[in-house]
Amino acid sequence: MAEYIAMALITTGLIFFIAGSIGLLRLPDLYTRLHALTKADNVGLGMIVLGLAIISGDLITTFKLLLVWLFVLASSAASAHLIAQRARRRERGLWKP
Amino acid sequence: MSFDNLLPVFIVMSSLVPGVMIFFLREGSHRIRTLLNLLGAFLKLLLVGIMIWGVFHERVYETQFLIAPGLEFRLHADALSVLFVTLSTVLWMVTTIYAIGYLENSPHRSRFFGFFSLCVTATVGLALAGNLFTFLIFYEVLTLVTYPLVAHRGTPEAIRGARIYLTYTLVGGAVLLFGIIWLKSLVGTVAFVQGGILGAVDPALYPQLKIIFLLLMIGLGVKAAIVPLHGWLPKAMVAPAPVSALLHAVAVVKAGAFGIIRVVYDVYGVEFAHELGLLIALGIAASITIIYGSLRALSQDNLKKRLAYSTISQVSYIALGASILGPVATIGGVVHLVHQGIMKITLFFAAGNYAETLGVHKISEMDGIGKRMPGTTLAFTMGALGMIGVPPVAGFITKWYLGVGALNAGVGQWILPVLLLSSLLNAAYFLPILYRAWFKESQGAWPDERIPAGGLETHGALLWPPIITAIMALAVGLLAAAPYSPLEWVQLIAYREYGQ
Amino acid sequence: MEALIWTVFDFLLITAMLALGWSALSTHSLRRGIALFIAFGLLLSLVWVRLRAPDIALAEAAIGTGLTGALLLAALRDEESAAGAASTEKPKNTIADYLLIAATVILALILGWALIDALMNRQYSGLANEVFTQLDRSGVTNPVTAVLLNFRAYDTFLELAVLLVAVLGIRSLNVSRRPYLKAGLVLSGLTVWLVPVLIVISAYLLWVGAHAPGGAFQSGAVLAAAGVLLRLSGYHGAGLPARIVIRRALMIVGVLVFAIIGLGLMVLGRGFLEYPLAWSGSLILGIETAATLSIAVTLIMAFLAGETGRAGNQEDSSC
Amino acid sequence: MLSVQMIYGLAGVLLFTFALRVALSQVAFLRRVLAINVAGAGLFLVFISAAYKGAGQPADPVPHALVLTGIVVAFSATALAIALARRLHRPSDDD
Amino acid sequence: MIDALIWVILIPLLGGLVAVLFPRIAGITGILSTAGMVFACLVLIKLVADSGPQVYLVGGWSAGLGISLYADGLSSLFLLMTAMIALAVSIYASSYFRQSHLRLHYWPLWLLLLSALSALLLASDLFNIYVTLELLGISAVALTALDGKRPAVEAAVRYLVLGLLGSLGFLAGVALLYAAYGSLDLATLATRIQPGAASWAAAALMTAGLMIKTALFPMHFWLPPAHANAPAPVSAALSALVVKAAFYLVLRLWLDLFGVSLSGGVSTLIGLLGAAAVLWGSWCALQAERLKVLAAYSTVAQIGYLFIFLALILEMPVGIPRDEAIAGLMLMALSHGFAKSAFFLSTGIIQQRQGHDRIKELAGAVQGMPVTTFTLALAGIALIGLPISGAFLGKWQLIDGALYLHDWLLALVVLAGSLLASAYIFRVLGQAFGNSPYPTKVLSIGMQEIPAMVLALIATLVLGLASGPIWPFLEVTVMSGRAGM
Repeated sequence: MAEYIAMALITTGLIFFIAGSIGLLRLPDLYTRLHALTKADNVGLGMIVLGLAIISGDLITTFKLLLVWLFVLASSAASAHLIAQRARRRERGLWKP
Repeated sequence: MSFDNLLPVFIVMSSLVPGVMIFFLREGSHRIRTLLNLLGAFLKLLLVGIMIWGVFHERVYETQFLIAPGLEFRLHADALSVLFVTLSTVLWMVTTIYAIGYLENSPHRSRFFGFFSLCVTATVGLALAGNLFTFLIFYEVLTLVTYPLVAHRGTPEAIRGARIYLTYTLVGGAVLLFGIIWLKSLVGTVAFVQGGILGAVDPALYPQLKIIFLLLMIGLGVKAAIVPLHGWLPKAMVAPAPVSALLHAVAVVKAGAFGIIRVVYDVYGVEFAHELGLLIALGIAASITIIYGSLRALSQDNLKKRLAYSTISQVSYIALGASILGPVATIGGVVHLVHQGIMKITLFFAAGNYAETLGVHKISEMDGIGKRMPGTTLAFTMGALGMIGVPPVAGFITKWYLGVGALNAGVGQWILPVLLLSSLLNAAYFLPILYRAWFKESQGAWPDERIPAGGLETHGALLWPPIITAIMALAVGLLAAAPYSPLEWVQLIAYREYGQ
Repeated sequence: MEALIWTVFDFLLITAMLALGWSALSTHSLRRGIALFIAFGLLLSLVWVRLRAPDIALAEAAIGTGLTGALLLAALRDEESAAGAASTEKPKNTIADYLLIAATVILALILGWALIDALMNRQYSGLANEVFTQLDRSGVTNPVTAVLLNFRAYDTFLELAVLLVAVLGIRSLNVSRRPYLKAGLVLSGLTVWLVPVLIVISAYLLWVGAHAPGGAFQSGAVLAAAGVLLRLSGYHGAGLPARIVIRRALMIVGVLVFAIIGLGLMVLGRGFLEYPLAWSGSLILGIETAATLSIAVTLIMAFLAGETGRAGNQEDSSC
Repeated sequence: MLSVQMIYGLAGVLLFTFALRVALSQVAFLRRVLAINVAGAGLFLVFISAAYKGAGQPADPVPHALVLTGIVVAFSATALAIALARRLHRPSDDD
Repeated sequence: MIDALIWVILIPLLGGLVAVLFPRIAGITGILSTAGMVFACLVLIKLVADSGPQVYLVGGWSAGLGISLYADGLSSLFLLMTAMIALAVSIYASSYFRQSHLRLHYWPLWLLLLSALSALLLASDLFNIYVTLELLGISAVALTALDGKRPAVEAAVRYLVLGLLGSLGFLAGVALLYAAYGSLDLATLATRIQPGAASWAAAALMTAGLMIKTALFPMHFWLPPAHANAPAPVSAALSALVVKAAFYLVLRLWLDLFGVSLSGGVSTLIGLLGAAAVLWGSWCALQAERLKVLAAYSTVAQIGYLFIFLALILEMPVGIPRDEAIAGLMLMALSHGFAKSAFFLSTGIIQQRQGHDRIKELAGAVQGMPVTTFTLALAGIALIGLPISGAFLGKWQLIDGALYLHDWLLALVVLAGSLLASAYIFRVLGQAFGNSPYPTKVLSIGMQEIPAMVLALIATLVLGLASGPIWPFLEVTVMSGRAGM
């Protein structure tokens, strides 16, 4: 049973990743790309982590996995912010509809 | 190591050590310098005296140690080397005295006398060399230490002359090196042995041996100034007179001639060389050089240039003697080693005096110089007559023995004409000088008279050496038959060589 | 079935890696090239994991990619700032280039052939067996650490020396750079929050190295990362101690401790670095601790390029 | 017959030679440095793939250790190279 | 006692650490530790002479699993040369850098470079050799760039890139050999290696990589700028020791590893490259306008001689002639090491005195310093290979060997090279005979002039006349060495 839930979670996570990547490639300007990337990937990673945690089933590993997720969240958030800020300062690549 | 083993080393050291010490003397301290020079010279003379006595009584003086497998540093005293050592020692001593006078208060004397001593060291070393390897070492060292002497004046032409000299001699050295290594790789040894070392060589190697002989002759011929390898010699005339004297009479040119004798007699062995037909070639080259040198000498107005070309021709008598089979010619050739040295050094001393005292460099300026400088001119005359071969001066003996030797060897029909012609030429380029010097009236003032007339005609240190050597030149001629005279000694050499 | 999946995976991985490596070197903009190089490095560490080399994966991610990438970017920053330092690249496709390409193709063929030859008929299996038979005499259970710090400790010793020499050279050049401006709230917040964590992690890596992937280099790299982070968010000293003497001491402490332990053992009548079995575990840990410090400091200073904040001080530069 | 060692090893060879080509051709200094790093990575790949012993048993640790050393050495060289480059770009030059 | 092997490496390394920590006493530390090196080397030589080649298992693990150090005649002689030159250079440098702030960086790098050299000369494990190569290369580059002037830094950049490429080639070879024969220990590999694609490719890659590092023509172009723009003590070390260390590895690999099983066409190629290097290097030296450039190109030429030697040795069957050729090579390398370092040190003195080293304008300078001029002359004689110098005996062996193999071309190249060498040396010495006034002092800067002169004397008189013991020493310790194991 748990197996299947895990599988499902991981698969959805992967789908989110794919979505994020497509967004990165397709979206018109930097901010939207950032948006796609961060959102999708963080959620996707979260789901994968969850799935893996279920599979592993022991606490330490789960804890480590969670840590990994948190770190990624923090760093991606920060880096996204920095990138956006830099772009903002240069006022370039903004999408005019 | 007994004294006998060390004697050759001592003889080499006796000028090496003072030389090195002189380098580190301050320029000002010429008293110490002179002292060192003379001390070295006397010590060397003493040691050589011992060696002469010993060799005459068949004692063996030999120093040897292995530098590398198969490469042996060997100093060895046989009759021939003693002859050359004596010559260079005596003449070095005279020249040193001369040079002290000549270079009085001129710059860089420490450098000059340092290299001067090293120069004679190298000469003595190659005289005592016991094999071609050792010989080569000193041969190259000689090149290196004479270069600064030639360049001493530091004028652009001096440096240019020195560079030309260096180019010739270094190329010669390289050729010699190649020949020696080749020879060694063929026969395994390059030691000097009376009668040669190639007696029992496989005939298949003869062609190679001929090439090697050619290489060796080229390598030695450069220093011996055999045409067409003589180009450096007139250029090297820029050197100070004592240097020219030493180069022509003792060190460089003689080193080449001595090497030729060594190779012909003690490496190839004169009979073997004859078999290979190498002697003829050498003889022809020598003859050409003799004639060519004399011819060129005729046309020189610069006194030292004329003497230089006469050297070219005179030194080849030695090669000529070596190229004729038979003891008599050998005697003629080898004894000329000494005779030419004494006579030529006299001539150069005299020329130097003319230049130093009166600033006379050209023959055309020499009219009536005999009255102004009788002593010097007398010496000059003696040397010149000797060169021409007028009995009883030394030169005559050489030519006599060469002639007789040629006849014995059955090559008289072309050697005699050569001798005759060259003697005529010698007369043709020396007698006019003597005539001007003695019988013409001087045309007024001398070019650059440094020492006023009256009193001694020039510095004692400049005057006595030529007179002494002139007397020697006469003496070796007159007393040729006396025991220990060069001739006697050379006969000893020749008969030991031919095993009679 | 599974084997097939693996093969497919291998091919995908290799293709991706090669593609990234290729494009990293052949894109026109250096900046993009560096970015791609970093991505390439990350993929490479995936390859290391695939080839069962987790230690290398860690080191690659931390040093080979992380720090090198940071260095390259920093250098690029300077180059762009320096006037007229535009990348001087000749137009491609001259004859020479074609010749070069031909030469390298041939080289590739030869090498490939040689490698296949080597792998096809190798009679000697390498040193794995010896390592595993001697492992319990090495004082640690992680074979890589055993090789690094016991069997081939001498190499590691010299390697620390290499690092030291490099940083000494960098120091001697003392190049000073435009300082980074003070970081905004977010970054400095992140820094303040992250640096302690990084320190803890590096300590963990150091300790775990004895029996699991990890060890001095990985942990030193993480520590250095903390320093770089500090530097990027505008802390001049990058967390290095202010006193020059201490910096110097930290720079050399790795090599020094290594040497001292080696010599101490020689004094005790053993060979250089010949640990007695009883102590080897603790000795190795000691060496690794010292090495970690040195590595961290060295890496940070390499990143700072010997700059001190007191720029242009010729007589006595960073430390 | 293409074993894992082989494909990864050959990939390493490819990487090495290609990077070598870039390093030898006329490119900006930083790119050269980049190329040398990639080439090194290629060699490391050859080492590690040769050390791989299949899914079952653990790999040969010695090449792993060597590569770890190699990575650090490569980093040192890179750091020095970059410092030199910076020195060249330093505005106040030839003091 | 056998610890001498490790001490030779550790002494300079510890000295380097001290120099980092306490710059104040760096100079004296440098002199002391190099003196210690000399002592350790003498002990080692004694050891090798008495009881043959020495093996030291670092960490006590058997070679193969662990790393072993190996000292035989070849390595110990190279070591002794390194240590002696290092001592002289250190004394020189302590005065050369007295005024400059560079000393702060010079000493640590210099001492670590020395330990790298010792480690390299003693290494007998392929990967260990790689590490030492990098240690050596990186410290050498850092030293080259020591005075941050633009030409020096540019030269250093080029030097570094080529050095890295060289080490990459070497490492590739190591990878192949390990993949094929599963060991890194030279002795073990020597027993396992067989002809085959892997061995050949490895040999080619490693040799090529090392050829870059030793600047064999046509991979020499990085050398002149690097050696001509570094500070004099550094140039001396680079030209005399660093380049030669790479050559030593080539020699080591071919004598102990590849030469055993692989042979054939390579020697011809190596010989031709060597010949080209001799001629081209000498020719460029003849054209050079600066003294240090001249010296650098002459190094290119000298490396050529060593490779000609190697080519002959590879041709020769094991036996007396081969042993003598090896000894001759050794002598050549040693005397070049001493002579070239002396030459560079003297050049440094002139440069400091004059502010430049343009040959045409040296006249006054050369005469102002008789001792330095004397040193230049002695070193020059050794570089030309005239008697009485070690190089003369070396060249003798070289020509002898060439004739032994009926290789006339090489013999003639050697002669031509010597003549070119004398041309460019006397181009400099010719300046010594202007008429500028004679110096009042014979010795001007003792701390710098005396070490240089001593080196030059070793290169000429000592190696030329007293090199007798070297030959049996080498024959005992090299030929009976690894190849047999």
